[in-house]
Amino acid sequence: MASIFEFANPKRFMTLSGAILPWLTVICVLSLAAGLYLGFAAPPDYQQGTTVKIMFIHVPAAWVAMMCYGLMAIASLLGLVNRHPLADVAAKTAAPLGAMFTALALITGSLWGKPMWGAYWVWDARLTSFLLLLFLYLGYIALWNAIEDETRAARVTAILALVGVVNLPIIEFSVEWWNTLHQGESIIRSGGPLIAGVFLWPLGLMAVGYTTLFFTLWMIRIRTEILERRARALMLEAA
Amino acid sequence: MTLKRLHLSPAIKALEARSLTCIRGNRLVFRDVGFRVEAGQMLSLEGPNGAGKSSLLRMVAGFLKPASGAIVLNGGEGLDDEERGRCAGWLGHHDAAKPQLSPRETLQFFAALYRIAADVDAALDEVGLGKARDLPSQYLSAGQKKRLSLARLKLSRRSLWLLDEPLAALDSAGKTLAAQIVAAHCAAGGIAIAATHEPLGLDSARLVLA
Amino acid sequence: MTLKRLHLSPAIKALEARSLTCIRGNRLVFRDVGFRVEAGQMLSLEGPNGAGKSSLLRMVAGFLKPASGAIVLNGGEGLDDEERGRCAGWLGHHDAAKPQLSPRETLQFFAALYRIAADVDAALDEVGLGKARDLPSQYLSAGQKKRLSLARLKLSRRSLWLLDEPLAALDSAGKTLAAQIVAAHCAAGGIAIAATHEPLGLDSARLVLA
Amino acid sequence: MSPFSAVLFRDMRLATRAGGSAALALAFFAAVATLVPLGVGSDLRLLSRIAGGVLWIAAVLAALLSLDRLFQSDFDDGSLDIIALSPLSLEAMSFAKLLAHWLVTGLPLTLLSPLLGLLFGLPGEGYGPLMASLAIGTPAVSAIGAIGAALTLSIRRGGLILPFIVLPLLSPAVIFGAGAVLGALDGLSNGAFWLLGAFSLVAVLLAPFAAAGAVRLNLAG
Amino acid sequence: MSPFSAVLFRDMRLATRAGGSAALALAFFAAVATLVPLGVGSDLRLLSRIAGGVLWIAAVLAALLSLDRLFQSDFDDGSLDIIALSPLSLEAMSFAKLLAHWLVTGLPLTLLSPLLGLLFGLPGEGYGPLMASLAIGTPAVSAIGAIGAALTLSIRRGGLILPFIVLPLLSPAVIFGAGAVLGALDGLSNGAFWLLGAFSLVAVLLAPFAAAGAVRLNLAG
Ligand code: HEM
Ligand SMILES: Nc1ncnc2c1ncn2[C@@H]1O[C@H](COP(=O)(O)OP(=O)(O)OP(=O)(O)O)[C@@H](O)[C@H]1O
Ligand SMILES: Nc1ncnc2c1ncn2[C@@H]1O[C@H](COP(=O)(O)OP(=O)(O)OP(=O)(O)O)[C@@H](O)[C@H]1O
Ligand SMILES: [Mg+2]
Ligand SMILES: [Mg+2]
Repeated sequence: MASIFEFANPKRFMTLSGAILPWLTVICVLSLAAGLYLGFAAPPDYQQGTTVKIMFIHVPAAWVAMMCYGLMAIASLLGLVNRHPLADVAAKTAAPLGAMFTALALITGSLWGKPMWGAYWVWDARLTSFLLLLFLYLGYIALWNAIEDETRAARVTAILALVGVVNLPIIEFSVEWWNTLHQGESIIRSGGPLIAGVFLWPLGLMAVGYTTLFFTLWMIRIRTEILERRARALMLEAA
Repeated sequence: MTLKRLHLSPAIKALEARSLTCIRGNRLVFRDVGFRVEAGQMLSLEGPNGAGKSSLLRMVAGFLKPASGAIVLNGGEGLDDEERGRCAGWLGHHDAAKPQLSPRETLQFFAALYRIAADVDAALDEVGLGKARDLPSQYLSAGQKKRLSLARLKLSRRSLWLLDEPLAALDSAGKTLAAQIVAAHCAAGGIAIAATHEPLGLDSARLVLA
Repeated sequence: MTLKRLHLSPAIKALEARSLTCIRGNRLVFRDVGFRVEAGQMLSLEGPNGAGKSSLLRMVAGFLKPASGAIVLNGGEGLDDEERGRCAGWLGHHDAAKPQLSPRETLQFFAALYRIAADVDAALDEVGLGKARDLPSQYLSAGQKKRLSLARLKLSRRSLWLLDEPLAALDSAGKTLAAQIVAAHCAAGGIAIAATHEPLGLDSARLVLA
Repeated sequence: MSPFSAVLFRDMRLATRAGGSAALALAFFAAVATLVPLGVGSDLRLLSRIAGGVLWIAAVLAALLSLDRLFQSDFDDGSLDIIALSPLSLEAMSFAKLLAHWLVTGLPLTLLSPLLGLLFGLPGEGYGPLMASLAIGTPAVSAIGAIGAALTLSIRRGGLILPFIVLPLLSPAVIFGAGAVLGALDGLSNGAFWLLGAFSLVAVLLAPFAAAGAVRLNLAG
Repeated sequence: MSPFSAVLFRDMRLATRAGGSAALALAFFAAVATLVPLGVGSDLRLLSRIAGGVLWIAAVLAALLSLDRLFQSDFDDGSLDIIALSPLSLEAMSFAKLLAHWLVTGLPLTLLSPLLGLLFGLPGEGYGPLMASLAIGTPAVSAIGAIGAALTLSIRRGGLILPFIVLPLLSPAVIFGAGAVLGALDGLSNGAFWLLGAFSLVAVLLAPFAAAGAVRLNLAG
């Protein structure tokens, strides 16, 4: 029986994360700085001009957004099956980060779209499926916030996350199928820009930077949440 | 999607609750509550408003998980929450009567749902709803709705009755009737746990939540 | 879209009902019912479930039109239904508490709506809701909701109180409190009409609907 | 705070609490904006042509979705009894409620409409008329919806009869509103705005009285 | 009558009583059929092109409109407690409820679809695919909607979070469903039907378990 009183001893997590966190932060800052520097120093693309630089903040955001859903779903599964409160907390705190990175990818993507396609938004397959991913995150967060009871909220949202994980590949596929079936609109999608070494390096560094940024933020949020819950449990004990 | 077979509630020899703790919305409602009821007995839950009587009933029914502690049937034969629920007859705060359905339709639905072959009209007559039998429940008075719940309770052949303020809204004849129904249930070897601010006037053990 | 000015209920000397008949959904509920209450008095409505007590209260409030008969204030000064309603404080079956709003928000809304300058927190403390003040009402227990209704009733400076089962769901302290509140109201020259299956334990005239 | 603003603010507060109907405009907007391209295809030329109509239909459907509870929930939980006995007339209450409804659904929908325009590739000259037509017309949607909500009050789940009552009354708003946008796209100057404004004004002025009358009938309980 | 059919028939009876949700399909159908031409203009070529998509969107929105009460009203009035203690498992109950929902909304919508096709000038070869895609796909709408309804059960007015939860999950149904109709119009034979059927099957098989899990969690009250 998991309860607030026996709040499954997250002590190990606290010490472990406390030790890792500074290192993670350092890696994050360094790789972001290096990535941004190299990115801006890179020559303009012969095809896309300077706008190609949006890629460095856009593409890693999209990657991290998807990775985050995966992690959230795994945490949800662990929370549901093992009833481990730490997993609940991990899933809960991952969602806003995922939504944030998804929104970032959407915003930078559409800023990129204006010079590339002449419109901020086209109903391209990848764009659409990302919009749907954002909805999934928002629904998850809204559901969490609407249920007062923590344990219950964790279990209920875990069901949503898992149903979503079954459906995500289907969404991805169907959107792809939908977009390529009926129209040959001239979206400069296929192939993509040739990725030369000058672009590859900053992109890789930014990817590392974004990923570590995500894990840093995630850990901080998990720690805060654990401390908050512990404080509340103590108040209960005192009551 | 299997239909469980437990529809005739097995006779229960004893129900025991061991040091239950109830937390709702991060608030401690009660802690370390225990009791034991045996076949044929009734337990009255007492205590001020907000003490957790309704919550305790929901725990016994298996709806609400205790934060700690356990509820054990027959000394621990190991029925899980859901199976314990299959032994329970429920009379809650709410009427569970659809406004659009008449008392008769409500009871017919209940009988089919619980696999009970019962004379619905007779049951309605017994609780004094003979005349209002075909009126949509939306138009029933407060006490008439409560009587409908009583009829449903009586039809259920469950051995463990969980009653939340069974007397509220009933007139004096209705209160007597309710007490008789509960008394008959206990006499037949059933168990009744009732949260109420008005004594039913029956022999019963008392559990006071502070 | 005018705002009526009657918000401080005028003192009522007497309320008289003359041979009222109540028909609901083509059924005769009661006929030829009359009574008279004077300032400072209380009237208890009694009778079995479905006798029409709640319906009679709704008539007095002006919600339900009598099929025949009339309700007269102060010997017939000729206030219409709506104006009579402006003298009435209402405690009905339903809580009138929005699940999403806390007791404090509920009372604040009420005070603003009735143009009452009142200390909402003090009123909540008085009915024992001090601790649950900021909990969404959805999570209140049955008795806590009733206490909220009591607090609202007390805040309203209306001279004619209409109470439908004011004691239901209250614990014994709550019942005493409710009786005290009603007694104080009558002592101050107010009128109270209460439909209840449990006597409030106050001096009152009785009207029994069959 | 006056009784009128008490009702107004309470309704707005209820609507903006978790799961309240302010989220509705947003949610419905999101729903319609993504479903339409998924359903009719991603051709921006087609989408830009129907953007105005789609938004207008979304506005009406969003209103339908939330309006059945405009009085119903207060009726069911006894709040309406309390309000009816207050110094506030039922007419004023109805007006407060429809105003609150517009502020949390019609107004956000209007403010969000340029975003949908963007998603649907609406040409630049369409944005002004789109927002203007929604700003002028959505009050009529709330007003007529309020009448319908009051009429269906005593019918359980009246919300589902609501469309039959409300739709015929609302179709002028949709015609004028969407017409104004299409006209602007085609470079036609048309009288749609004036007609829409007049329609909206009449609806808003009449609605409180009609709604209050219907509520009064239903108070018998 | 078995417990399963007890729930099934009760839900259908409630839906078809005055003001029940069976009227919904009809009302929504009427709403969409009249509003869309009003909103997007009466160009029949355009209308026939979007007929399939419009119907699919109507199906999804109609489901959203009615689904939030699929479990909610039973939860609010205590019926769900009674049902949870019955011999019927929550999984079977969820299945009965989603079946009932489909029978009173998805099915009528399917049967009425040719009428809308007529109004929108759908070419002859479109009718078969239109009806077939709705018949195959609307069960998925009811199923996924049931999951959403169960998840939002204990939330007041959870219906307004519903769109965000249900929309992404349902988008494949809309894409395959509307795609099948468009494909048929363009003379393309496509795999949409198979995909839609597979999606629908998976949704209907999974939904009772997910919904029952969510209901169980929300029974704490
Ligand atoms: C709102 C708009 C956009 C969204 C939501 C979006 C989304 C995504 C996503 C999800 C990815 C990662 C996919 C993967 O790694 O498989 C991605 C990668 C990428 N996007 Fe975007 N994108 C948007 C606009 C754009 C635009 C306008 C361009 C430039 C023409 C662009 C170019 C790229 C490139 C080059 C990659 C990396 C190539 C790859 O890994 O396949 N995106 N985008
Ligand atoms: N979901 C919830 N979140 C937070 N608090 C809750 C929730 N549900 C109930 N409570 C609180 O739990 C306490 C116990 O409620 P419960 O309904 O069990 O009391 P009760 O003993 O039945 O009271 P009454 O005599 O008034 O019926 C109350 O203080 C109530 O406010
Ligand atoms: N709208 C209606 N249509 C038809 N009959 C109705 C309607 N409303 C109430 N009734 C009937 O009117 C009668 C009186 O109801 P009322 O609620 O006034 O009774 P009551 O005396 O308050 O009963 P209780 O003690 O149970 O609260 C009941 O028999 C009820 O079924
Ligand atoms: Mg209780
Ligand atoms: Mg009554």
